[in-house]
Amino acid sequence: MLAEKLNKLKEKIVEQGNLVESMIEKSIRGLLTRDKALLIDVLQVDEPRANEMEIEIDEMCVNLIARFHPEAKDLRTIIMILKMNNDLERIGDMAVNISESALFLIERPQVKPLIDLPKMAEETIQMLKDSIDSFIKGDSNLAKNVCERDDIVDAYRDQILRELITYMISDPTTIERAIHIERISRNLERIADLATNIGEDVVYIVEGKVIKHGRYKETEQGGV
Amino acid sequence: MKSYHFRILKSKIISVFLTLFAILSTVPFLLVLYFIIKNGISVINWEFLTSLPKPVGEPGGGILNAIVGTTILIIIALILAVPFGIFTGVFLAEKGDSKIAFLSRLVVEILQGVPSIVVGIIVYLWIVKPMGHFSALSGGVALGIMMLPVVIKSTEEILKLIPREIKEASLALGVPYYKTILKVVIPAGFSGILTGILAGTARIAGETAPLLFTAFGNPFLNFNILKPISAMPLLIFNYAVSPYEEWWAKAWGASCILVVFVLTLNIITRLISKR
Amino acid sequence: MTDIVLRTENLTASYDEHIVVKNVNLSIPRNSITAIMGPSGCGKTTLIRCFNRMHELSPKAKVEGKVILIEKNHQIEEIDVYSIDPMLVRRKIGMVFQKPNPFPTMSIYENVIAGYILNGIKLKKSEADEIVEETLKKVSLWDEVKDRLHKKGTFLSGGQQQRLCIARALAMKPDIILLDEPTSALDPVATLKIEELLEQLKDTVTIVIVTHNVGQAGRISDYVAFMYLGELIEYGPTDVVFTRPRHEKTEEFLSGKIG
Amino acid sequence: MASRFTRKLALNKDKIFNLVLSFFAVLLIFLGVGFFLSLFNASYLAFKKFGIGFFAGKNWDPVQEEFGALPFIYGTILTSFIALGISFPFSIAISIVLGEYFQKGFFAEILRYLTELIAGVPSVVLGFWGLFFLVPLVREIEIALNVPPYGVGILTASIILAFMILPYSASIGKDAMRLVPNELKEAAYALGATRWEVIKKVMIPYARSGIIAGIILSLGRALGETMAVTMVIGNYHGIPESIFSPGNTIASVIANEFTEATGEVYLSSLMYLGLALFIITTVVNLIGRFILKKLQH
Repeated sequence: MLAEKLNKLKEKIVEQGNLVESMIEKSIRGLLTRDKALLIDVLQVDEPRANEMEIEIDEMCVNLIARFHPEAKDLRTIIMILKMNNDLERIGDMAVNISESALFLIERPQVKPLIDLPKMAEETIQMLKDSIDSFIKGDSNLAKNVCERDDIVDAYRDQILRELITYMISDPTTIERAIHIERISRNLERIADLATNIGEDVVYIVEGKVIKHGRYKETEQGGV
Repeated sequence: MKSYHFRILKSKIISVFLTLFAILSTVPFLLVLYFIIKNGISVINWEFLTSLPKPVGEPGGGILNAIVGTTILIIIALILAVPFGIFTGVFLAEKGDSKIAFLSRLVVEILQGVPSIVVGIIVYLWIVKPMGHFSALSGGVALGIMMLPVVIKSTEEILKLIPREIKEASLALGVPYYKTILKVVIPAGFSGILTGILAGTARIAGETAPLLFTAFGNPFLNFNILKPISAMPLLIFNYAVSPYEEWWAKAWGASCILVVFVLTLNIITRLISKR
Repeated sequence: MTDIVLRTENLTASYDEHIVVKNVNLSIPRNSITAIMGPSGCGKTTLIRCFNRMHELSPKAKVEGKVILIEKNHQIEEIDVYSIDPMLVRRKIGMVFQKPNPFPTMSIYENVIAGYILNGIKLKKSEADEIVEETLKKVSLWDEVKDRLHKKGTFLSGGQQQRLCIARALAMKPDIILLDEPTSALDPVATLKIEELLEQLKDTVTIVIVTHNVGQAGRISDYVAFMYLGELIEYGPTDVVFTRPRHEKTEEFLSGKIG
Repeated sequence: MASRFTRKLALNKDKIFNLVLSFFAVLLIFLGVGFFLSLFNASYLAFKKFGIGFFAGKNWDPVQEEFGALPFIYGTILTSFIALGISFPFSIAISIVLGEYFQKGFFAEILRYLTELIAGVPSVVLGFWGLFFLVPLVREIEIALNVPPYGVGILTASIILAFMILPYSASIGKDAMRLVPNELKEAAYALGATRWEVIKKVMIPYARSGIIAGIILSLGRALGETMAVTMVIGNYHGIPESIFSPGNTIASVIANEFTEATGEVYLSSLMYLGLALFIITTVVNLIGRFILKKLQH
């Protein structure tokens, strides 16, 4: 019945989450270890699978709504899964962007040692992991925690950009490579944003509260 | 317009008056019952129930011939009317809108209203005349015909009340139609059919008129259904119109037994059908 | 839809010259739940009553076309339902009705094995006990009634009675059971229980359920057929029919515009 | 899978069963038709000899072989209608009391049983009782009124008949009263009518056809009732001069004379009487039932 089917759907979205998470992780690892095969794997194997899964999850959601007319928490869950599905697919696209830039970078000499970027990636992946975790466990505290960590990733991005500008000014031949590094950091930052979105969705599923767009404070006081 | 109080008073007075009238109409029954028990109970004893009548003048004697006779007549009637009545009732309930059913129902209604004396004449023409003499068999047939409409009607009515789904459930289990009717539908209506049989027995146990020209009566014990046989109502009639006081006493005793038997059947029927 | 258990070929059924099922071609997959839905009077009940030859019991009823039952024992055998004794058909294709209808004169125990008793099939005591227990467990009624098996079935609640009727049909080990709006006389809780039960049962038996309740069709069926004015308008996997119906009438029915 | 043989067998049994059912139904129809034909056949001799004039003939003389049924027809109709007249007020009273005042409860049950059970008392027993209780009573009255004190006669028979038919008309009347829709009664009460006014102006008019059906059906009973009447009517072959004089009904003549009838014409005349009784009671009954049936739809 519905509960059973809903569980299957949850499993599916978690699987999708794990897939895109591994895509980010692989693209960053590919960059750091200059492993071309890993990057090509992301582009040719993982990406199509993520796309396929997105369609599959969409259909499952629509079916459940059409057949079971879910209400209250069940309905929130399905709608949120529908949105998470969208977010995860876009994260997948961003992992593809990262892989493409990484492919460009690993063929060329390093501009500079990558110190902040791996840390940033680690933090981003952790956010995504935590957001999916919070969804699995229905843990709204963890989800809120994810939302708060968005600032950290933003700070990394600013930091990396500042550094890259210094390099570009001092040596214009690095500009092309620097832009690719910047692209990677920008994509990571957007992934963190989407992970934040997911966190907000989880809070909505669990508590029925909207914490987006600065409503967090108001809802704490009980009104939406 | 008359005053409201007057109208209320009038209404109340009339209700009291009507109720008294209704109560008054129970008097004949109570009188009959009182009379029969008063006159009858003293006559009834073991000898009365177990011995044969003795000639006028001799003390003692009983009505065993009539008790046995009525029992045999009722048994013959039951043997004829129960299967006939149940099967016809089933037919009417199952194939109620056919032409045959319409005609059968008409006959049932005619039979319900036909005077018992007419049934007596018919059975005389059909059985007694060809056989050349009176017999228990002809009496049983006459009573069976009297009983038939009661059994048919009650079977039909009760079977119509049994939900169609019960029948369909049985058919859907792959049970043949005849088994469905015999093992599911009829048992489900059993108490109703039984009520009908009891009511029919109550109706015929006291019947006299159809027996006058069929069973005829017999002062001796008889178990041969081809010979004339006595019956309680016949004995009551013959003794009642006789000029002998001691026979009247016997008739009171027989009446008492017959009335108690018939009324008990009546009350049982009413109690069963009320449930 | 490869493993088919029942197939109709141009099935047409009528009452007294009035056609209620028109030229239906339908294939029912094995071990699944197929729901037949449609507005009242659309012929859905008549359609399933043609499957086990109950339709012909109604006066002036007529059936044309074929109903083929496909049995899979050692080899696959196609049986034309209208060429064999209807009693045999009904033992292979069981039926459960709208109103719970346990046999009023029988105990719970006897009701379960009523098909054997009434058909005159002798069972050993141990065999009978086993069938009763196993079947009542299948319909999740065993725990509720095991202490009063020899009481009349009519004392049970409506939902329990209906489960008893499902047990009665299952005890004959049919290939298919047909359910004709089995929950329309029950309250929501009892309805839910029956729906859960059907979900469990489809592993052992193919289920065809007639329902006027769109929600119920959506919740429990794997395949759904939509009938309108005696015609089979649309038939397919429930997921597809419920989200992307091909026919306008289906769309209207699902969105509550007809019915 | 059953063999072909058993498949066929089961089907055959169903056919046989259906045949058996139809057989009994058809047999019943034959029974009904046979009733009529046998009676008609047996009375043909008398019919040929006396024709329809049989029913206008005043003399019933077995010795002269002259048979006229008028006294008995007169007696039958007289006793039945007097009985109806006597029972009518009581039957209406019971219908109203059980159909409106006391629909349920202990009193209603007892009253219903006591009024209905007299129908269960065998008619021969009622006749016997009439002979020993009613006949002396009527004789006293006759002495007081200075008419020949027979005791037995039309009046005595009518009183007994009235007892016997009361339960029929009362119970049908009661049912008819209970069929009056509550909304109708409430509407009348809402207009300020008293209970009696509701009964008189709403219930009785509504239940009228049911009450009439009850009366017609009890008339059918009275016309054919035999034993009790035979025992108290006095068996007089002439036309009764008053309600106190003895008389005979069709049924009582048949009961009294059938077994002693010698001669074919005599017997046939009695059969002719039986045929007439059969036709009259059947017509009366069917009319009553027709009205009842229309009421139920």
